Amino acid sequence: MTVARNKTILYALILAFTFISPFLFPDFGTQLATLWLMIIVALTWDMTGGQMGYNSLGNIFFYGTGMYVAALIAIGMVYDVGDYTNAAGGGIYEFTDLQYFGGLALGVLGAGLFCSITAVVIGYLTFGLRGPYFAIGTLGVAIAAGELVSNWDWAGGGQGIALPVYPGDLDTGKIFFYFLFAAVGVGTFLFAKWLYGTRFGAAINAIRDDEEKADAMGIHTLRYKLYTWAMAAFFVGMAGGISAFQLIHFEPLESAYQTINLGIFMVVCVLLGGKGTLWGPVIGAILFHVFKEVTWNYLLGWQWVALGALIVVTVVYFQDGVMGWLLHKRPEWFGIKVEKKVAEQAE
Amino acid sequence: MTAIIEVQGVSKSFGGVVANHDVTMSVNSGMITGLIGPNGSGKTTLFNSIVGYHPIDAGSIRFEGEEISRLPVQQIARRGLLRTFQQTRIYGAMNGVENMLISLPHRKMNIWDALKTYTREDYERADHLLEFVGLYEKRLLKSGDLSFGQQKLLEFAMALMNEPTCLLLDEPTAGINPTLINGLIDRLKRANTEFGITLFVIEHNMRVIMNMAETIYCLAHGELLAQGTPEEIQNDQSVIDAYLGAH
Amino acid sequence: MDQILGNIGLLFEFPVVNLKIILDGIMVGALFALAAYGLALVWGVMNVKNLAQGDFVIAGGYVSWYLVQNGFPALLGVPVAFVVMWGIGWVVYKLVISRVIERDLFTSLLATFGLAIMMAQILNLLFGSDTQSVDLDYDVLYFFDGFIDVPIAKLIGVLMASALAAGVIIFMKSSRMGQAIRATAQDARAARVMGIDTEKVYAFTFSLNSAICGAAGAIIVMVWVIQPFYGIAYSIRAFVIVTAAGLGNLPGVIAAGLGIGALEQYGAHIFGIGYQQAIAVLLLLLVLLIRLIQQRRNRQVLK
Amino acid sequence: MKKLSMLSILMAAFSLTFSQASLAACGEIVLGSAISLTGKYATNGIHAKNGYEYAIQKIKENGGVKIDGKCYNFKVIYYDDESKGDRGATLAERLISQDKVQYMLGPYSSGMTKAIAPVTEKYKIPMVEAEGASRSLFNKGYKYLFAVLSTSEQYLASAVTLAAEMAEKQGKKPSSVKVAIAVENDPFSLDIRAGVSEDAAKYGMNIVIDEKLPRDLSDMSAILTKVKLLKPDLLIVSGHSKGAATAVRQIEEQNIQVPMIALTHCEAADVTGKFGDAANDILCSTQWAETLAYKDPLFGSASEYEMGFKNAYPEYKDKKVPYQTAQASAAVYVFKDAFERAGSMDKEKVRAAISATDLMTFYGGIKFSDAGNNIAKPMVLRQIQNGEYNVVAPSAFASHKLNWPRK
Repeated sequence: MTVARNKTILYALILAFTFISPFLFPDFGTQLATLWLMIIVALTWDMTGGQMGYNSLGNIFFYGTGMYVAALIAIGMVYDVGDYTNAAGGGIYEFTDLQYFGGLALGVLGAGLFCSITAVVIGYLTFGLRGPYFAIGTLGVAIAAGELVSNWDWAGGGQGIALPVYPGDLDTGKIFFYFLFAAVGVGTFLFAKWLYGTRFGAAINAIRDDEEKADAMGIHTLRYKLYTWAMAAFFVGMAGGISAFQLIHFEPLESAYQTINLGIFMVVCVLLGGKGTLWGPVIGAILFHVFKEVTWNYLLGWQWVALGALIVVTVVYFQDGVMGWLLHKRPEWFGIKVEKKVAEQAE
Repeated sequence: MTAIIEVQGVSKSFGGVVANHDVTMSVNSGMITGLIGPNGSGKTTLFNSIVGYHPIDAGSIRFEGEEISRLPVQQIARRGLLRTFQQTRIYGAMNGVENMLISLPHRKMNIWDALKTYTREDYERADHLLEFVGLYEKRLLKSGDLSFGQQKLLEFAMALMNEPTCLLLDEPTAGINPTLINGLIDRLKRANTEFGITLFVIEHNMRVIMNMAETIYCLAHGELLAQGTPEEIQNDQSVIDAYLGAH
Repeated sequence: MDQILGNIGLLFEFPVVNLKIILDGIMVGALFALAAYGLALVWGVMNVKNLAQGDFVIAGGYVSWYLVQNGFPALLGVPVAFVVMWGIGWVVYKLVISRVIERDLFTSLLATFGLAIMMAQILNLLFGSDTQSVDLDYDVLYFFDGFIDVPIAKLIGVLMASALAAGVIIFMKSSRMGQAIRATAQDARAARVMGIDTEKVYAFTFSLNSAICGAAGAIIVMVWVIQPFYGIAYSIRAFVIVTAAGLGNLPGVIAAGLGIGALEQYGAHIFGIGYQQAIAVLLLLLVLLIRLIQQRRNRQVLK
Repeated sequence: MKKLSMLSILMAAFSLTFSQASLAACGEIVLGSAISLTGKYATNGIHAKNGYEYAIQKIKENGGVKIDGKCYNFKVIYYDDESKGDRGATLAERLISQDKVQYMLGPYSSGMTKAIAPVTEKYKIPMVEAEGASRSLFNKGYKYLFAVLSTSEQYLASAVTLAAEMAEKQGKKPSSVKVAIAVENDPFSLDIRAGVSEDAAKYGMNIVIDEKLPRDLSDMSAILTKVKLLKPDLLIVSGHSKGAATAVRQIEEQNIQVPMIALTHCEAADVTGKFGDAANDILCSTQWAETLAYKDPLFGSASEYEMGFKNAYPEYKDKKVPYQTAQASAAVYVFKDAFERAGSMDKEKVRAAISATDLMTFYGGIKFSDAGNNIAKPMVLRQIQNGEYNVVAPSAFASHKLNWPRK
């Protein structure tokens, strides 16, 4: 009982903090929004990587695709996309408030849905690959997508796309994007929490632990893998869509399909926090983001060496992450609860 | 009496080594069928061919009248034809109850069923079956810590949880304490009669198989040597020779 | 679309273009094959999938470039890069690789990815992000009215690559260490039982891989240009080749390397070189897909 | 004796602190800049940063910025944008909202400027940039963005004109000229391509090759093979430093004979130093050349700037000072001038003063259009003749005659 109450209080506190933090630290609005982005991509990476055992290095594909889909929907609803992207040479395009917010809403949702569908298509081709082949295959998909989009003139090609600026004043805009990210982030978290408690969640864990056995038990392994990736892609795609509007201008290789940037950060976040746990990705994302924002700008050039070293050290020496370490050091925090839950329900 | 599994002229070789040659047999619905043979006679290869672990070179395998020799493992399993492993495979990091719950027949669920949390009935069924194999006391232990015999029982219980039409058991008594074997025979028989599951069993222990099976096939050097009731097999000179020759 | 058709038309209008493309492809492919062979070695022997492969290549290139900057002859760069990268490979093995061998495969993949990021940035800090090259001042041979050009530097590069490959083959076949490496690749535990010091074999194999890459890089800097961030391009190609050819199959690796070099050049000619990276990656995906379909026919998956 | 020396040391120390105090009496104006120190733009990012720092030092030595009788010195907060647009935008945001920077210097490259400009515009922060030439920056109605350099469509357009003139001299029609274009797939080079194709279309020229170079370019022989087959009269290559280096090397190697070859970033890639004679007769567009007759009171003439800069940064001793550095210095100079004319630290007043800039500098004239681009300075085209960069176009600035055809 008290455990449950403590938990409720904890969640309430976190939620309250989520709400007031942009007002508490107005200067850090953008960084806080980015923190939510990191949490979203880490949580969704863990859906396949940690919970299902499929370590994708290409989840960034959905982020980039989400950006493009959202932008193209928002623009396409008002103007001809080809003309708009061609306007690198001239012409100013105006968006009314309704067009802006309507485009944003439909664009972000559309991005999520589109990414889900592409996840199913790509997954159908790649889920036959196991272990490192899957990682390399998905990395290949992300790289190829970036290269192809950068040659796609209709969608801006190497120039990228410039979206309209948030109408209304600055600080509202910042808070607006913060809450968009926070909403998707909280949604992702609650979704993951619920999902891992279902039969489906147990089945994907079974796929992670021994896929051959899961096959032999008649679990629809391929179908479940596709669903899981599609769910993950939905949230990442939405996050990408929001990013497109927040960044205003983005281009294919460095901001959309940024394979060795965000694409690898999300994996590091999860490993840092603890793979295959609900809170691990969240904790990892916070740790990583804070580390990065605090140290990054003072290392002037050395930050990528530091990042590489961080990856190597985490992977080699600290692969179980914070949650794994806690699990080892304080098993009673986890073990007792788990047994009790099962025992309660079993009665 | 209808045949649920029909194996027709199946051949399989690995490189130059012939593991099965022109094997024909059938497993009758609702019965317990045994498969015996000396070591290396191709029993497990035949099992693997049936459940789809590798392609076969020639012949046909039918399950409930449908050709399955080209299907992959999971599609065959989803038709209700399940197997246990000679080297047991359970989820070592999970406890017994979790292992049982994983084994719910996902093939009978649509996605919305799968997205439900476990129901009270699920837990009850799990407990019931764990009790059936005698593991109720140990149900909350990490399965990886159980003894080999207990893991074997757990795998059997998991297979029952899955409500298969037909179950292929690869040496269910190997590694099990001899004093428990009688109990196991009893449970296998009850699984057959109470749950109506057709059993197809590879077994080395002659006493076990003679006690249990209605029909027995004997393989030697990859070929079918004999078939018949336990009495017929026991008295078949070629079977005796094969076993003696193997020793 | 018109442009693509036009480019294909050129291939038929001037058949000699095909020869030129194939020659270019073979030269590129020979160097890809070297990096890929190193990868196949490490992958096969210690089951480490090294994503930093390309960065070892680039690092070797910088070693050679640095020598030339300091007045040494360019051809000396290849053996020196071999030796220096041997040392660096050994250090990397001791610090990182030795701790990931026994772990799952994603660990080695990610650890070497981290390594790749680190190496690229260190090279950038040491040598700047400019493209660098070593000019050999050798002549260029021309054929077909000057249409086909074969720079002697490239010829030397291909010869050196072949010599290196031959050396490695002979070494693997005849030396004790080579035999120990092959035994370890077959079954590490059995090799240990037989008294082979597998730890030493692993260290040696990884250093050898690094040295081969370094030498390849030293050749590349004489023939093309290098830049700290080019590593990933070579890593991807190495993976394509090894995936296509399989492990422990040197003739296969060489054939796949040359083939992929030529395919890439054809792709660059037909679609434009803007698609070069995309073509390499799509080739990887294609190879994976083909392997997957093969495996599915065997009721297996690709692992 | 001992006491005396002690005393003299003390006095020396005093006078030192005193003089430092008098220096410190100058206030500080903080500028912010996200610049590429790592990633693909790092070479040129560092050129630009050195340009900023040199100008700041020079202003300090010459008594600082005088606002309302008080003196100020510039100080820049740099962050490394890693050559990544989204990083640049985040850092601009950080400079403005956390470091409270009121004035910005631009990043390197059009792409980065494109990513940052919406942010500075949002916060109404005046940004004087020196490295973003894409004209897509100047059609967005930005009010706080000012660029001291000429826009990128002008970079190689004069090469097209030159090719047309040469064709006429040969008694051929300009429309008979065949053009081959190979540009990197990034905003800057795509703009160059747009400029060239527009100008070529004006003359009715035929564009026979139109390809994009990948960002990780190391081999462009596929394009050069086509050049051999299709024999264009003008070859345009633009791809920052690596494009220039790769092009010069492989043009020599494959023995490409095109009457006119025009590149960007020759100086930044140091093609003469690296490839020697192979670079001869190649045309290079430049924003600025040290041989031009521009002059200002702070830096002196263009050539004096070059010498002063080489003294301050000895690593440039054997190279050309790239124009990326010169224009960065000019951007700082624009700020100094605007602050002094505004006579105030008020952001809006400074913006108005920048917008009204009409200045002659060592880098050329600087006068901003309403859109914020500099309209007082032309691009020049230099040809590498025997290892020297000589201005050959436009004719008003030309010091040497064009060598045509090449080789």
